Amino acid sequence: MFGSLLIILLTLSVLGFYLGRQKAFVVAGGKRSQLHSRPLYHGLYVAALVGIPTLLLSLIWVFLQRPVIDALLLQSLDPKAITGLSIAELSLLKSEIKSVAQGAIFGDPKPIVIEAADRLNHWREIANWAMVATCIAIGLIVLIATRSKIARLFRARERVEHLLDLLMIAASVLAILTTFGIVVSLTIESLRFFDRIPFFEFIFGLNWEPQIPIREGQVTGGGAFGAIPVYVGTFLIALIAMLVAIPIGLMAAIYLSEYASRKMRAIVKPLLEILAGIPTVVYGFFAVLIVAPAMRNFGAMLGVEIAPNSALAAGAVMGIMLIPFISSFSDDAISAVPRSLREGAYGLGATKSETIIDVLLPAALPGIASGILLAVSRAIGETMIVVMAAGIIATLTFNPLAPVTTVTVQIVTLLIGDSEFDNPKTLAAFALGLTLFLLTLALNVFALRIVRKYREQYD
Amino acid sequence: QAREIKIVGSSTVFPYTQAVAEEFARSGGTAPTVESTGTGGGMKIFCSGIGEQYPDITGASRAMKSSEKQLCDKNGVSDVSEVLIGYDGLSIANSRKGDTLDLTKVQIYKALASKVPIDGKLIDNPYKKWSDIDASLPPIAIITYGPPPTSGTRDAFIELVFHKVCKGDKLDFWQKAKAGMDKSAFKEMINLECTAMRQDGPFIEAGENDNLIVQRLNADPNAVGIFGYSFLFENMDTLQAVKIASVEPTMDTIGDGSYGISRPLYFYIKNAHRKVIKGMQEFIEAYVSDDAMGEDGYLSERGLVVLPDDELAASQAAALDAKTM
Amino acid sequence: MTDILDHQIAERDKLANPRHDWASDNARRRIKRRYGRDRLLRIFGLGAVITALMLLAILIASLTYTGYVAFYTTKVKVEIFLDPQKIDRENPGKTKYRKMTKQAFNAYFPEVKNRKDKRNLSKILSSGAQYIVRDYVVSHPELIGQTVSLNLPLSDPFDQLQKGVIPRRIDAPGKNSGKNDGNGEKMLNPRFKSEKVLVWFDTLVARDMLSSPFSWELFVNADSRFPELAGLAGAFTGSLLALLVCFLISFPVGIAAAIYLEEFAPKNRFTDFVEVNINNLAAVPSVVFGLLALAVFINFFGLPRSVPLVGGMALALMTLPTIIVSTRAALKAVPPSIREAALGVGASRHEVVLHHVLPLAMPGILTGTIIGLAQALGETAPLLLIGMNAFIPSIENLGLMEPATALPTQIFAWGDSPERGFVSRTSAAILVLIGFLVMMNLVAIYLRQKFERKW
Amino acid sequence: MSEKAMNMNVETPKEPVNAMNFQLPKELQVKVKTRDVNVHYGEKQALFDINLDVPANHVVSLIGPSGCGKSTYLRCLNRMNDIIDIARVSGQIELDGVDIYDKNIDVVELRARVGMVFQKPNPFPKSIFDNVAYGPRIHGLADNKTELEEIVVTSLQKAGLFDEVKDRLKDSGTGLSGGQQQRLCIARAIATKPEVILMDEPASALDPIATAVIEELIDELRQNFTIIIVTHSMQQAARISQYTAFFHLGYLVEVGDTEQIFTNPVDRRTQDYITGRFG
Amino acid sequence: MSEKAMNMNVETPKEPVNAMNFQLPKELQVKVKTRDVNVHYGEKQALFDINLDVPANHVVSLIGPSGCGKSTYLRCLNRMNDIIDIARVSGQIELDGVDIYDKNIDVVELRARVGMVFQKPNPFPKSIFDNVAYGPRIHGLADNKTELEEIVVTSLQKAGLFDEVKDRLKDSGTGLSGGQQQRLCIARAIATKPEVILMDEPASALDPIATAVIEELIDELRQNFTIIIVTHSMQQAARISQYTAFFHLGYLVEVGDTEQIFTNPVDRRTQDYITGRFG
Ligand SMILES: Nc1ncnc2c1ncn2[C@@H]1O[C@H](COP(=O)(O)OP(=O)(O)OP(=O)(O)O)[C@@H](O)[C@H]1O
Ligand SMILES: Nc1ncnc2c1ncn2[C@@H]1O[C@H](COP(=O)(O)OP(=O)(O)OP(=O)(O)O)[C@@H](O)[C@H]1O
Ligand SMILES: [Mg+2]
Ligand SMILES: [Mg+2]
Repeated sequence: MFGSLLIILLTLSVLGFYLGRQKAFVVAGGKRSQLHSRPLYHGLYVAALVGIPTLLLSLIWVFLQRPVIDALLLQSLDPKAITGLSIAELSLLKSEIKSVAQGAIFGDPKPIVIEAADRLNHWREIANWAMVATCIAIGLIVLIATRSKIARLFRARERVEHLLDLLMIAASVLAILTTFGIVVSLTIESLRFFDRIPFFEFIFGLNWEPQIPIREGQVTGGGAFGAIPVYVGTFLIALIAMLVAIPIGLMAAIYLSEYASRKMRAIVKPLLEILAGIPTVVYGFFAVLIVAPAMRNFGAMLGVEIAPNSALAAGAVMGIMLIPFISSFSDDAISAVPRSLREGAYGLGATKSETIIDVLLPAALPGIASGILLAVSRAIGETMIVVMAAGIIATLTFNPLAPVTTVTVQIVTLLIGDSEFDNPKTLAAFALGLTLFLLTLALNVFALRIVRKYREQYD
Repeated sequence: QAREIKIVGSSTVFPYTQAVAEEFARSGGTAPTVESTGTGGGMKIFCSGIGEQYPDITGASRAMKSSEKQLCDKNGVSDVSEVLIGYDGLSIANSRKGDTLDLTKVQIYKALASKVPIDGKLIDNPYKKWSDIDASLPPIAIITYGPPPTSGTRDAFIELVFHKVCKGDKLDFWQKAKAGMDKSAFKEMINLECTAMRQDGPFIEAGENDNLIVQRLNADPNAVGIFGYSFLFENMDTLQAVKIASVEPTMDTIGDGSYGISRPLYFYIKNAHRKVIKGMQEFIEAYVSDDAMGEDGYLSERGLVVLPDDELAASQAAALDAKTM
Repeated sequence: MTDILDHQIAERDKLANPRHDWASDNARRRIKRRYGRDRLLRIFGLGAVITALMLLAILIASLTYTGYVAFYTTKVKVEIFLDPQKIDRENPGKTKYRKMTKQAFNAYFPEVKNRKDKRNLSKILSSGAQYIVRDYVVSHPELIGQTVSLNLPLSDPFDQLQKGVIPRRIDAPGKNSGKNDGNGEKMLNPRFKSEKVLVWFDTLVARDMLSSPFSWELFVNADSRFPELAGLAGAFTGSLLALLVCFLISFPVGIAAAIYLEEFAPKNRFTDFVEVNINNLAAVPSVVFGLLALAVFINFFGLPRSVPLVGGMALALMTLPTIIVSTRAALKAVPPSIREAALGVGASRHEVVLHHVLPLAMPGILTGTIIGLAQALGETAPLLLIGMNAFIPSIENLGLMEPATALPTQIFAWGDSPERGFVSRTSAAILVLIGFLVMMNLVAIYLRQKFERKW
Repeated sequence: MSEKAMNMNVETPKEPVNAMNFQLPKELQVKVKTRDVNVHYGEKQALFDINLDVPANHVVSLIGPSGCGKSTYLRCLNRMNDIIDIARVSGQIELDGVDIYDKNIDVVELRARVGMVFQKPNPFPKSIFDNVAYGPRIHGLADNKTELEEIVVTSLQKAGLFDEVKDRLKDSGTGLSGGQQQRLCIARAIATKPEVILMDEPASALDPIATAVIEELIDELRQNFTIIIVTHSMQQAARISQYTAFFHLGYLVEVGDTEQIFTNPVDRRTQDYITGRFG
Repeated sequence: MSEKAMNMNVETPKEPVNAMNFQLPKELQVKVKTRDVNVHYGEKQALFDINLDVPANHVVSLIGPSGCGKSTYLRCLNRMNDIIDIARVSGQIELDGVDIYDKNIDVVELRARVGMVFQKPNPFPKSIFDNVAYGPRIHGLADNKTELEEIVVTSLQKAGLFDEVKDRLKDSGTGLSGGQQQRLCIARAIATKPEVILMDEPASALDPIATAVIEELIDELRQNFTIIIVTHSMQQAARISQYTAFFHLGYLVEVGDTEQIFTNPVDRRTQDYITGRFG
């Protein structure tokens, strides 16, 4: 039903577009230059005004229809039959009515259920038709009204652009809402965590041992929640990843954009992008089964003890995944630098490398920086690789050969385990997430400053 | 159309539920959706309420806790049946390229516990090599891969090995401790001092993925791993079991309890859903049928250690009669 | 350069700064050094490219190495008499085929009489074989009463044996030491119940009853507990749908937000804050997006678990920062003179963006989209939280609001299964995913190259 | 600042600019009026209290040493400085008596009415045809393809470029020579038929013949449009413009009848500049 | 194509270019020699069989209508066309008798020796100081900071820009006015003291006074260096160059003594062009 309504609304919009445009032609009297805005905009204006509100309305309708009908349904039930029922039982009754309404009758439902199911079906039908009728009616009215507004000096373009602005703002707001949602959902649980574990103990504690009982009556040793080692581990691994990804990525970008032939670039760039798409689980296996043992053997050859789940292995493999972030972003940014700048440098007798390093890279800095920032972010937020390849025990160390744990590892192990949901251990996951969020926020503010400072606007 | 059966819960129970779900779907039922959420996660979702949007069954590699029961009750999920499915053996194994090992639980405890009694005192585990524990063991470093603290497997391992050892009479220290305090204080002590895995390197928490441990063992002949029996069963060509007190894990030894490390698996049924979710009753019937859970049933092919007849009958009764726990 | 020229230059430049004498040793050395640096950069660049490509090659090669065997299945040709007595003509789907199938297979080994042996013998055949027979009968009801010959898959251990993945015999431990001392003694792979099954298996080989056709099952079957039957159809469509949702949300929304922030929003503290926030979203662990999706879409809006719609939306939230950031970078890179030119002929700012800036920024935007979607395609963690790792043994119901899995979660699940067959299945699934990724990217890459130009 | 109009006057600027009162003939209609315009780039002030009236259907040339603010002034007139982040414009600028910095003004319409040829040629990275057709397209000046083609061809012809590029209208505008790009930008600007055309050294990269074509074009355009042109060639200013304004270090030093400015400048600095052309 | 040298000759090109034999005075040393140079941009041929000798320590101006190939020719001389993907250059170009398109040639050194000022000013998005200091830095022309500063200041002074920008050497070069940018690019080019300087309309955006400064600079540079300049101003060509080459539609039509070209051109087209400047 909803699907066909969408199609109807779409058709209506398209119709609005043509009618609006045609009206514009008419008022223009055949001379388009007479119009303030091109007919296209008049058409778009009508189409947008017809399409957007009706679409929103129908979405809201669909969203509200179920709870409203549910409420009505409950009210319509014989009060005698439902008195004394708990909320859960009511909900069950509702489910039963619904499944009967959908035709899944088995066993022998009570007559009241069957009646209610009939009623439900009936109401649903009414509601659906009402929705379609309302939307179409509104659409038509708007169509006629807006179309009549079209005149020679009607500023359709401005209006359309205004609408576009609104849409774009809405899109930006979505990004904000996401942040908001994350912060809110993390904060609530985190607050509960900080109820039990003192905030400063969490922030400044040097010991992380969330060995809280997972079985009734079981008390485990320790239960320390000092997040510092976890953060150190996170940044150690991210650092290692960046030490792999940045040189390789940047160098590859430089090579592809300036040295390689067009053809090579056309082939290699997408190939590298595959690296970003290989499931992180695969990288996890790769780290654990190939890289880590190889490193261990190599270390043994040199007489160095390397842990099987060393930060180095996890970080290095994560770095591989992040190569395309840097190579592709940088390559795009470097390619976008106008030729005149290259010529300026070459004309002075600069070598290719000098041109790249002194002129192209600074000019492409915003693009490169956003690639790197994105990669750093991913490195900090990456989950599966570290879950598989990094340690779980939090040791406070900067030694890349030792096992460390990361925030995401802790979040995942704390959240997706066999433990129950309400103990500090699980809540700690949220606190970790929240503090990580704040930490990276600060990091980003800092990065933005830097990039602003060194950005060089060409042209 | 009507919603299919929804099942969540333990990753250990997951393969068995999967098998039943598949049989059920193939023989004409609507395919249930089976999700592996972990026991705790499953309980949380399971206990969130009654109605369409909540799952009907959850699997667990441990019994439901009272806090979870409370959550259930709070949300009106009071009519729940508990069904024991069978046992899952925990195997300890290493690569066939390595030494064959025959360990006692005490030796395992000494190798892996965070604190061990030495000279009448509990101190941080000093053992680095197996031979440090017992001269008859090979002189190789202790490297053990095992499940993370959040895992039910780990929990079971602690219970079945560490606690068994501490409560038993094999070690003087613990024996004295037991004698020297009242029951609850002793229990407390066990929880405090006999539960933690060592964190100084020889024990490596390897995540939830048992295959990963298997692969790591292949790469490192000196390492030992702790994981579900079915993984050992499938990888017998490259792995060998570590015998526990000279008993090798097999279906039989796990089933009759002579192999010391096995744990029960459960699933929980939301009885209120039985008459609302189409096919649920049939699905439960299929699950507890002799075809599935019985001896020679297809679940045993997947590695489940089946219940003895009397327990099987009790389980079947609980499931079919919607016995509230 | 020739000596004469060096001389000439030197002559003339006597008065000038000696450093301008390009022929002087000093200058030569310098140039040499500069070229050295240039070569170094070039070598580093090439080295980086080669390193990255090699890593990719290693990854893919190792996947292919373990995964290629999953692309064929070992099957045995069995003649089955479709007994009209046993099959309900009206409703052939309801008949039990288990016994019929087993008997047909066991008939090849009349010498096996013992009940236990018989059971072991029939375990050579996949437990899914009966359903293949059933499906065959359902689609060919006219053949009831005749004898048909069907290719039925072997069960996993025998499939793996035939493929050479697991050995028949393994080194036996040494007699005295516990250690496997390589004394050449062999023992039966404990995975096989007895020597007999191997003999039976060899008989099948000797009678030429086995074949290894391409495993279409991998692509058209739903998930299964039996590795020889498990397929990716459900995960594939699940991923496709989720990714479609993800693309439809993140691409337009991402571009719109980026355009607004870069081109229209007033530059002030608030927009700075927004910018930082968006960058920061990229650093949010993907699990947290799963938590968010769980809280908002499932718990608040009451959408069902495990459905591609929710998965796609969660992935979209995760992809959004990548697309926004890349789009902004690309927009920034468009030189202002282009904007001025367009504004100068009276284009509105929106038109400038739509007609000039956006097309020029398209390569960068597409790069962000490619990488963002690639990540979304390979992402597991958020899907775990919203239940898109469910086991769904059927592909009857496909849709945005029907439970489904996705390729990465399927890989995750298979990778965690004990059966040996899943090891190669997992690798094969990853290869399929990469293939999917390549297909998806080809379009974007083609577009990107179309838009790309140096000016 | 109402309708005194009709006179191109320069009010007394503070130091160091000399006052000068030039009376624009009464019968002339003022097309663009600027009063007390100041422009800052960040800290740096680029224009000081500029007062200048531009009569309709005339050509006014702006002359002055490099960096004195000619381009800046020109860019004020169609609010092109809006897009430079650090630029701030104050004062009043009126087009046909309407304040163009008013909030309600439609900048797009303004820019359509006040066209501009930039100092550095900046063709779109599109085909030559699309470069010229772009303006007419977005303003809906052509009802169909033939009309559009006609506009493009005439514009290119008027800019003296058509013969050179007629075989390669589909090629990119960025692949043209410097002078060709400049003419392409002129063609692009006139294709939309703006009422006022701002030209920032439109002939700087052109050879004498091409320059002559452009000058002819300007003369022709003058019949219907108002033209403000920045030029460094005094001969050119003398040839094509009726009025000339001399800028110096951000001040409008002198403005007047072209002939008078070149033969009999009032201000010392103007004189210096004019004569300076010879050495 | 060996050492005939010492004469600036134009060999008979095929159609439609007229032959012309101009004898370069024997005592002059040939700095740049081009033989049969053809340049294609993709399908389109931009230069046809160009033969031209440029004597050391002289100024040669290239004139000709827009789009005739002047810039293209100039860009051949320091292999700047290498950067344009679709450009193909054939023929022989020698600098001091060495083929610059030889495989073994060091392009970097070549470009350091043959400097260039581009038609469109293209300052780096760096500070004014760094723009000028860049060349000396990479070529190691200064031993320390003071020396570098000296080079920068002198270069800016010579280009006549120093006074205008002395307070803002740290500001971005892209924030300058058109003419300032042009002078900045000139300063940048001369800071490395190349032996040959190619200037593509270096004074196009400059006022007469600034132009005079640049012309003076060119005259001064001529003492030690060789200069090839593209200009549209015949007066300028006449003022500063000793030899003039006239290009037309990709052909080198005539080359000779500047005075002779402007007073007494041999070729019909040259004549047309020269006189065309007045109409
Ligand atoms: N990058 C390019 N791609 C294609 N064609 C080009 C390119 N650059 C120049 N041309 C063409 O080559 C011819 C010669 O161009 P060139 O730039 O050398 O002219 P010019 O003599 O410098 O003219 P102007 O005085 O206008 O700068 C012109 O027809 C031009 O359109
Ligand atoms: N974007 C900018 N940022 C900072 N300063 C600027 C900017 N544009 C111009 N200026 C400065 O403002 C002053 C006036 O510049 P404007 O471009 O108006 O000069 P002009 O008269 O056009 O000179 P020219 O003849 O060289 O083009 C100059 O000193 C210049 O350096
Ligand atoms: Mg200017
Ligand atoms: Mg040119």
